[in-house]
Amino acid sequence: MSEHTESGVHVASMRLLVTIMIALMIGTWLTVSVTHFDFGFLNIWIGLGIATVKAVLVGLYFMHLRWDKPFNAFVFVSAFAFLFLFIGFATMDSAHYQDVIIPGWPLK
Amino acid sequence: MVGQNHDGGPDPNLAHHFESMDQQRQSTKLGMWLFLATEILFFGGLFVFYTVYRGNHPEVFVFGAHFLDTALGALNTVVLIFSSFTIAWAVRAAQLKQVKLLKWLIIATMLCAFTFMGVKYIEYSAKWKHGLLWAGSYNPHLDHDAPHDVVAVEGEVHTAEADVEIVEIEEVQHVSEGEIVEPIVTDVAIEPVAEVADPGRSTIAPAAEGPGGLATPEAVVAEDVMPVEPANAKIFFSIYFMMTGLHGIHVLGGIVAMLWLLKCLRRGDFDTGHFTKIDMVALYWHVVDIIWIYLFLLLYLID
Amino acid sequence: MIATGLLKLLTAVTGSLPDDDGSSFWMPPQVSTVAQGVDWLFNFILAISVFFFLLIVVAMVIFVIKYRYKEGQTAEESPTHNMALELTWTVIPLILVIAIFIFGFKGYLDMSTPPSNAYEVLVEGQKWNWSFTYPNGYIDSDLHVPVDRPIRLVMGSQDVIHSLYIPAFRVKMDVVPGRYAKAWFQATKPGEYDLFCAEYCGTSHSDMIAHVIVHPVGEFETWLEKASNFLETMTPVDAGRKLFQVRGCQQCHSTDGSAKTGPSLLGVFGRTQNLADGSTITVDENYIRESVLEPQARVVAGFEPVMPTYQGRLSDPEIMAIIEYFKALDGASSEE
Amino acid sequence: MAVDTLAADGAAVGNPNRANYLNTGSGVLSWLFTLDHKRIGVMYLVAITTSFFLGGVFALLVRTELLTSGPTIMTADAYNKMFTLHGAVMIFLFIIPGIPAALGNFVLPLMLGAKDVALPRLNLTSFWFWMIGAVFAVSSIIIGAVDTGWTFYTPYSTTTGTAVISMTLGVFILGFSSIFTGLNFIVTIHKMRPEGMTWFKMPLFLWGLYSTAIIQVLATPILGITLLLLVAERALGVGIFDPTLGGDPVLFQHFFWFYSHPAVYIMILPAMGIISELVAVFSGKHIFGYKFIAWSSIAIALLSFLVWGHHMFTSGQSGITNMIFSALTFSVAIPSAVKVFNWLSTMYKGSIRLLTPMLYVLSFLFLFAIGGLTGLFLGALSVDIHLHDTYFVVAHFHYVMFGGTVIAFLGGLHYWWPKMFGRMYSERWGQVSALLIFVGFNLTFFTQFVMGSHGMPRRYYNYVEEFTTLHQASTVGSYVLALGFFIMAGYLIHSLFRGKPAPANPWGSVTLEWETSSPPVAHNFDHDFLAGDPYDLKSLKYDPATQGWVRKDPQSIILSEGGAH
Repeated sequence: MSEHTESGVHVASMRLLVTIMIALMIGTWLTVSVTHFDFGFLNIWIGLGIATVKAVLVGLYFMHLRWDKPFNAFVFVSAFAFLFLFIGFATMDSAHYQDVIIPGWPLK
Repeated sequence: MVGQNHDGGPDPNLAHHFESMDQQRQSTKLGMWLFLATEILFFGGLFVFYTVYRGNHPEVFVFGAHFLDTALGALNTVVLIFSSFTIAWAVRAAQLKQVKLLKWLIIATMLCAFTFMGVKYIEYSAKWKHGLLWAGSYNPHLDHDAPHDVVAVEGEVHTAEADVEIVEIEEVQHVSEGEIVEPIVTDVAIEPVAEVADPGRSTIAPAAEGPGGLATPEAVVAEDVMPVEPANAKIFFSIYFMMTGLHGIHVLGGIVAMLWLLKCLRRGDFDTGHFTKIDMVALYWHVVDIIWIYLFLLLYLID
Repeated sequence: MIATGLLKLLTAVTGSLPDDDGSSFWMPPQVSTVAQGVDWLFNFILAISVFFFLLIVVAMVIFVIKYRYKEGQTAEESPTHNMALELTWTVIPLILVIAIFIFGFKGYLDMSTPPSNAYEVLVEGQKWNWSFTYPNGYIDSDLHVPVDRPIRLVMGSQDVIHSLYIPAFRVKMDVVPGRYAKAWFQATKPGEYDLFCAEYCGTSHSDMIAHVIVHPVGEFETWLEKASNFLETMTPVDAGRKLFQVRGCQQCHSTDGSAKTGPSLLGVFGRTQNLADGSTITVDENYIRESVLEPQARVVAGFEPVMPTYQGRLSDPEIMAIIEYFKALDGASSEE
Repeated sequence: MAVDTLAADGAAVGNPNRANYLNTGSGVLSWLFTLDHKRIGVMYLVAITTSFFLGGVFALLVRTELLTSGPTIMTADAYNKMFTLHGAVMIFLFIIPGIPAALGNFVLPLMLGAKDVALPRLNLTSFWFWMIGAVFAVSSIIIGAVDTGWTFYTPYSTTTGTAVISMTLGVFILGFSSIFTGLNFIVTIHKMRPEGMTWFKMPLFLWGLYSTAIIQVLATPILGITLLLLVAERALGVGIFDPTLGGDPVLFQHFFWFYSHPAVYIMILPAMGIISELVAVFSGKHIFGYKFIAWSSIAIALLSFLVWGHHMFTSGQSGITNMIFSALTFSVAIPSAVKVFNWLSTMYKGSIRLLTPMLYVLSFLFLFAIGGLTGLFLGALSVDIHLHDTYFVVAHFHYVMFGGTVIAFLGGLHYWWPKMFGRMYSERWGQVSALLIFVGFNLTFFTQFVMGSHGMPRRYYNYVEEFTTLHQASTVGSYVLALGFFIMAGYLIHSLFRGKPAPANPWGSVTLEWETSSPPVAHNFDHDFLAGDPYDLKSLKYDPATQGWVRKDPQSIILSEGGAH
């Protein structure tokens, strides 16, 4: 799948790069075509799922995470973890206080 | 103990404070990954803006999505994915010391980046022309000369809790250029709420006039009516411009980095197989691509 | 004398000696139903804190004295870790803080759920004064409430974030523009208490103070009755002055000639005024009335058309009172 | 060139005019464009002490204004600008970069036996970002100082006419300076530890810097996007925070505090790292519970991201979110308590030398105990409703930030002063100013606890008569505090020129920074290390000739030339 230079550096093979690129193109086509079917609220999650698969492919193969020290991947994933923590709390709280918001404020 | 290369002397690219090339390369890569973590969190703030607003006002996004052209978005996604491929290939070329191929691959990636920015320019100018800008300067106006498709809708707005439902969209035709007409929405002052029996309850709403909001528009199916514009629809365009704008700035940053790579290439930095520079720019570019993958999904594919 | 002073200070510091009206070294008087619970929890945490603080400081002082460095002598052998000790001083604080959380949350539940039969007052915060609207529509710049009755405040802000804070009732709620804020209390002792703005809101944030007047049983209704028809009871000029202050006119119009956002009203009646569109007008009842109801119609030269309309917010008799007040502002009897 | 570092001839007597990092290059440019972590550390030290004095002047002006309730020396607007500048300068210019950038930059590579941080150019970029950010922030004073408070709450910050954009851009740039420092430290600790220094053989100061760096890297970007959105709200009106455009001010508070609470742990964790070092060395004993102290630093760093909502209990946050944040807030109190108890146990059966750094350790334990415990009042929901936005909160965070971070910073400054400048400071004056600072601080801020619980709101230019005497006591306290700092400035500057030359290891510590001369040579060390236990104080003996400490067996930690690699 991939050769190594003398000092243990990983070189991605052409075949791998091309297959990943094609996989990403298919993924894009998939996300677009999914929107034509109405799965209700599921749509957003299916779309996010496919996008995450694409992101993981880019991360693992294009960004060499698969052959790299695992700490690098840990750093990258922890960034997403802290982001989801922030999104979770902010969305939960704002959803709970929507009932006191005056729509269309300031009323002329 | 100092990093050796073939002819035994210290590797010219090895900084004085490192023990070996591997230690230097690992350190630089870890530093880059930490920087990419900050980029993810930096864009994260805008994803919070998006999620909070979409969670609370889904109708704003359904309305706003009419004015984003999915085809252009898909084209941009394909262009960015291809540029990810070319720069990943460029890293491989640098590792195998194929310097000429490396040059062309960097140029190819830059071409993709310019195409991406060009498509962005087209989208932005269309929105600029119709005043579909961020909240501060949002004044949607019809462009009379160009023919446009009709979006007929029957909407009902409850003033009390202002949960706006677009009951059903009878006939949605593709709004290519995003032309819309002046919103026919009259702002009717509502009389104060009727007298309430229990003296303890209030008779006057605290903030000046009675609870405002939009009056119920008659469901007029006319030639050039537009989808009922929900309250604060302008926020969608704020989110759109903030997200794609910040992403665009990062694409420009990538272009500048690739210009610097070409300068290093001409200076012969890649002749010795020392590929850290292209490796780092490639990592940055892949993250820019990953962020666009999510942006495309969240902004263009709403239904 | 020093001993008693010290003793009083120590017991006061531990907050255990409330005076007659419930105020202690640490806390203002307890005047609402929740104040008791809040002060109890405050003292509970205070007791824990004083205990651990003394534990740490006394241990520190003893170690410093007992194990002072002596020339050429090194420290004795002693363990460098002890799992049992570590567990004890992790588990015990954990239990204590869980207890504090539970008490705190229970107290918060009472404070945030108003009883259904609460008497509702609407509060309006704006840069730098409070206005309170009572159910019969009367607006006052102070909060008058009956004693021993739950009061529910529905609050709104017109400009920036303010925060209604009554220390004696232990109640505080930020008033965020663009939304209703809700708070409730039940006063237990008649009297007058301070009401502060606790969220920074600009130049006169520290002057945005109102007063809560708790009326004894039965007196509130008579007060409200008398105050509501202040037009009949007060002279028109006094009623006009009261409206001028409570309805926010004084925010933009001065009565001493000094320039503010709006024109000064010193000696305004009968004055010839040149308008923004170049024409001039002598100020009479009609012009004042028109400026109150449609302020943008004829704007005085040199001023911005920013005055909000009072259409539907000021009744005709109220406008008449304001006009009388303006007439009295003829510079002879200059206002304070 | 045979440089007589310690290893070569045993206890080299301190000799400041020998070749070292201070006098190698000449001229300003050799300083401003240096890549040497020691010089960058010293430049940062000068920069942050200047900002500390600037912030201190603003504090004195605020306290003087509050001597009497009405106007005393300035107008209400001037007062609002003064307390905003005091907060912004102290936090963004002094205490966030503070220990990591000044002491950390200098000491971290030395403690690792390394020649420099992993990314020296990034280190210099960090310093230059600090300078540019500071220029933006301070220049906002001239073009209409900001009057929004250091928290920039909207919609006030989007509607006030003062130079909010200049200040926010300044803080935006300072954020990157902080990210680069944190990033550099993580990479250096991961990749450049010497032979034998496993994660649990690392000095605890490095654990403190490592956990701080985690927060710097993961929290500061959110501050960046918050300020960017604030500038966009003011300039373009994007309608995220401004209610007139449909925005939500409470969402701004979520954005702001998601960074700003972890930021208070950026401030305290390096301070705790210093205290761990100092308490072991000056108790002449191995640290107690090393693993617990190390793990509690990491625990604090992670838990700090879960608790930001306790700043918003009265701000309109929903009830359920209040409950969750109140519960999580108490989880953060536990690791801090564990650390304090471990430091106390370190002092047990030690041989305690009451030198100036140890005085700061003792006052840290005293003040941080009060600061930490008063956090319990503010974590409990019902009590916080009464205490929020009052002087109780002001006193709490001053006890933790000043009583904690600044006191530890002063302890660390005195501890590493001989190593940084090759000179000893006057021990007698050191103890005088430490006492003055301790007394002045307590007088200034304990009175504020009492005012706060009686209902004295924050940021008040004019206050009701009831609080006059307490305000006056607090102001007198602030003058005593200022006196203590002037004395310190005096004897430290004096020691730079006429201080007694410092031996390589004046305090008897085993961490590696004491293995080179004071001040260190430009390339730090001449050999690699085989690091041992960083608190094995038994391996040293006092050498009266140089009034310093030396290793009983100097060769034990030197990696032989052909060492295993």
